[in-house]
Amino acid sequence: MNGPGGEPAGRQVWAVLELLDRQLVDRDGRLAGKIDDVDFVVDDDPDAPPRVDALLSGLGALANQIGGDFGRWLASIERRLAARRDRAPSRIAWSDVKSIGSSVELAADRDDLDSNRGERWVRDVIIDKVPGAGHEAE
Amino acid sequence: MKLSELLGVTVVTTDGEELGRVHDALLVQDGPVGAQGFAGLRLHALAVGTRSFGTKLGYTQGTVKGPWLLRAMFHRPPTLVPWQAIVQRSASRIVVDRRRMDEST
Amino acid sequence: MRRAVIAGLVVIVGVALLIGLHPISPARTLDDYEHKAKDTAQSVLSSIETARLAARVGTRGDAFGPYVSVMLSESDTAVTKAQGVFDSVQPPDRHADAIRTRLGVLLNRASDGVARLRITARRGQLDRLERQARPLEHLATRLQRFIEDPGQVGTAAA
Amino acid sequence: MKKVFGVTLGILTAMGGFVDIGDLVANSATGARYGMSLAWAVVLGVVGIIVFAEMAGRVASVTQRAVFDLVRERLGARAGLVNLGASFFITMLTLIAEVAGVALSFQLVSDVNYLLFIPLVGFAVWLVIWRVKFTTLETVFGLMGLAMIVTIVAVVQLHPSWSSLWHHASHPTVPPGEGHPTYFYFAIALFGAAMTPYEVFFFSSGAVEEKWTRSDLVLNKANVYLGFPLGGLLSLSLMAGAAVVFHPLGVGVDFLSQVALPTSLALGKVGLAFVIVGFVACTFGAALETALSCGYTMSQYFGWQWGKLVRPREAARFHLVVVSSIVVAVVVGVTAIDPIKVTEYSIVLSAAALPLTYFPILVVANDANYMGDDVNGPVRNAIATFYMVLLTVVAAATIPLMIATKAGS
Repeated sequence: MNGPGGEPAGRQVWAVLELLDRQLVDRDGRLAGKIDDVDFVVDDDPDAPPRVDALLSGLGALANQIGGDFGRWLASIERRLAARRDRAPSRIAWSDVKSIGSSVELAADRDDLDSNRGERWVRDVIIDKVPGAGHEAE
Repeated sequence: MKLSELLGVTVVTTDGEELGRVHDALLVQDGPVGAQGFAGLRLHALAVGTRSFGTKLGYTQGTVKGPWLLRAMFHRPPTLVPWQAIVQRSASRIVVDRRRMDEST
Repeated sequence: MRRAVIAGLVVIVGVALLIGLHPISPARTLDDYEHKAKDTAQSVLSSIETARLAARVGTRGDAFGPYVSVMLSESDTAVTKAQGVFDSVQPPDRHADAIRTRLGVLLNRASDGVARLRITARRGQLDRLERQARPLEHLATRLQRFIEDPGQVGTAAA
Repeated sequence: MKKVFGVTLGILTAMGGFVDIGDLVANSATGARYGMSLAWAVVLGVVGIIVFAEMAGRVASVTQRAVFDLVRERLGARAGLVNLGASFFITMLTLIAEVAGVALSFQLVSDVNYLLFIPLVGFAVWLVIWRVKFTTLETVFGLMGLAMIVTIVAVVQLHPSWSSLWHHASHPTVPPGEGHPTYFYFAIALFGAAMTPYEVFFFSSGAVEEKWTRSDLVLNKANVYLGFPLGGLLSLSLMAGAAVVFHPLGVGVDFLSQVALPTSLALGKVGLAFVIVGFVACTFGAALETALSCGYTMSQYFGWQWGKLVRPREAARFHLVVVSSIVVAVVVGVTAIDPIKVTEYSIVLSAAALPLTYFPILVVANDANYMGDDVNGPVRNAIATFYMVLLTVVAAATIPLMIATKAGS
């Protein structure tokens, strides 16, 4: 049971140390946010251990991590933004994960992730209007 | 269940002994292989202890060993509580059975 | 913890503003006044010596006109500012009045001398600067003497 | 080709980062006020920045993770955010000072009020970041900054009494009539000028931009061991020049123009031309670095795409942060706030904020899971721990000293 990267099965991963706050990288090598929380599925059978279902990324999950007044304020912004669309907070299904290392590599395209809406908005509304935005540097 | 819902929750035994708070979760990658050929992660145990700063840094888990001064300040070996040992779980409290803890470790 | 840090930053910014806005506070005693007089003399001496050096490199062809001109106008501004700040300090008694008169004469001369250099440099007459700066040497000596003993009376008469 | 010009990252970091408006002002001002008796603070700062930058560069080469990635990763979202706030504020303050520094340098050759140059400088900084390739930027400003070497020639040409300079430097004493708090306040300013955090943000992010890997660790060392000592040497020569020319006359350094005066006295117009080109290169290089660092720190905390490696539209939020920072710097700059004062505050606060970023880097440099065989060895760790303690002490002492000395006045 070896993964494509030669990962041995049964490898141990510390969730807080090795997953939380790590960098997400999309299939084209572009940076795609941080892991702000981890979602588990819990079976009905009380003895069956929970399994990682998805990685959560985005302002809402981050606000929850930060906590305090500032966290609540961030969360309220997130809620207001989220109210305009009916989508769940950005979930990255575990089946989309390719590897875990100093970053977590995904099989998904960054542009398909909900947590990158802000990036797309800034790109489309502001940066693309500036001449030279699509050029390589010289 | 989210990871953030586990972190910081107080852990007590059925005898009423307080073990500390949840600082980290040990996952084991032996689940079914997903679409990307990457195996799933199973929650194996919770790391429970009195101080949490060393957890984020990596001293608690033992992956960071130096420098001496920081290790001395932050290295607090956690109690590992296997998931199977949990008998009751709420948002603010996790109760574990001491006997089941010893069995599986 | 976050609140503590924010409070810390507010304190830092507050202190910075206070320090920035209030370089000199009112003098309560003669000692205090003497101290402020000395600091003023020191700062004006610094400006004069800078102006002399600027005049020297200007006349000897060791620097460009704009550079000399910038340095002289900065010195001029600094002298005027130091003079203004010192003038606004209330002298506590008659001894302080004497100090004020004595330093006032020196400050006026400094201000005149440096301003003249600035005007000459602006006109591009760099060759005249060194000669024009000559009186500042004597003034510098007198400021130095004042710094060493601001309370001394009598030599201030010109 | 890459290897030949590979050390330019170090030289740019050293020229635009080490020798920036903060060093120009701090070294000249202390040289004028204390002679060479605070030279030790520069040496302490140079060794410190070498230790810090070497670790950050090594971690970046091995893991592709720059400083603020690691800050977030090891301190978590909450403490990381506080850290981001402090670091961003100080980098912003430095950016204001550097933009004003470029403008002041132009004033020296034109006699046109520097305030008029500030918007132009801001636009130029943005344009270079928007359009020019990272390596080009590095090479041009790094090499142009080498003009500052003229300050070393100038010190030699001034024929100082070397033995007296050395005696002053090696037997530091607080001069009579000067208080201890002020002396140590200036020491902290020098230390902060040498170890400004953005230097390390920039250097480690630059290593990622240049796609350094484990095989480039030699390059990392070469950059660090060459660039920073060179920066330190230039700092000391600025200090020595001021010590020789200004200290005996009782002149205090309050303006950028005075910093060039020892060179002008010693080497005439040619020397002055070199030193002003050096000023422009160093301050402009530092303005680029600080503006980029504003973008780097925030993007790395939130995990946004950053860097000049990709087209601007691919790193939209990064470029938005950079351009906003430049706009803020220009707006604050044209309010005629005293740029030299801003500089002084920025370096002193830099010293106070250093442990925040140094600490996570030190931890990661010891993480065997991450670094493999390239973890810190025992000697490195001993030195690095010494600096950890020193930085903590400095950070704790800074604000009380700032208040007690009325910011060194």
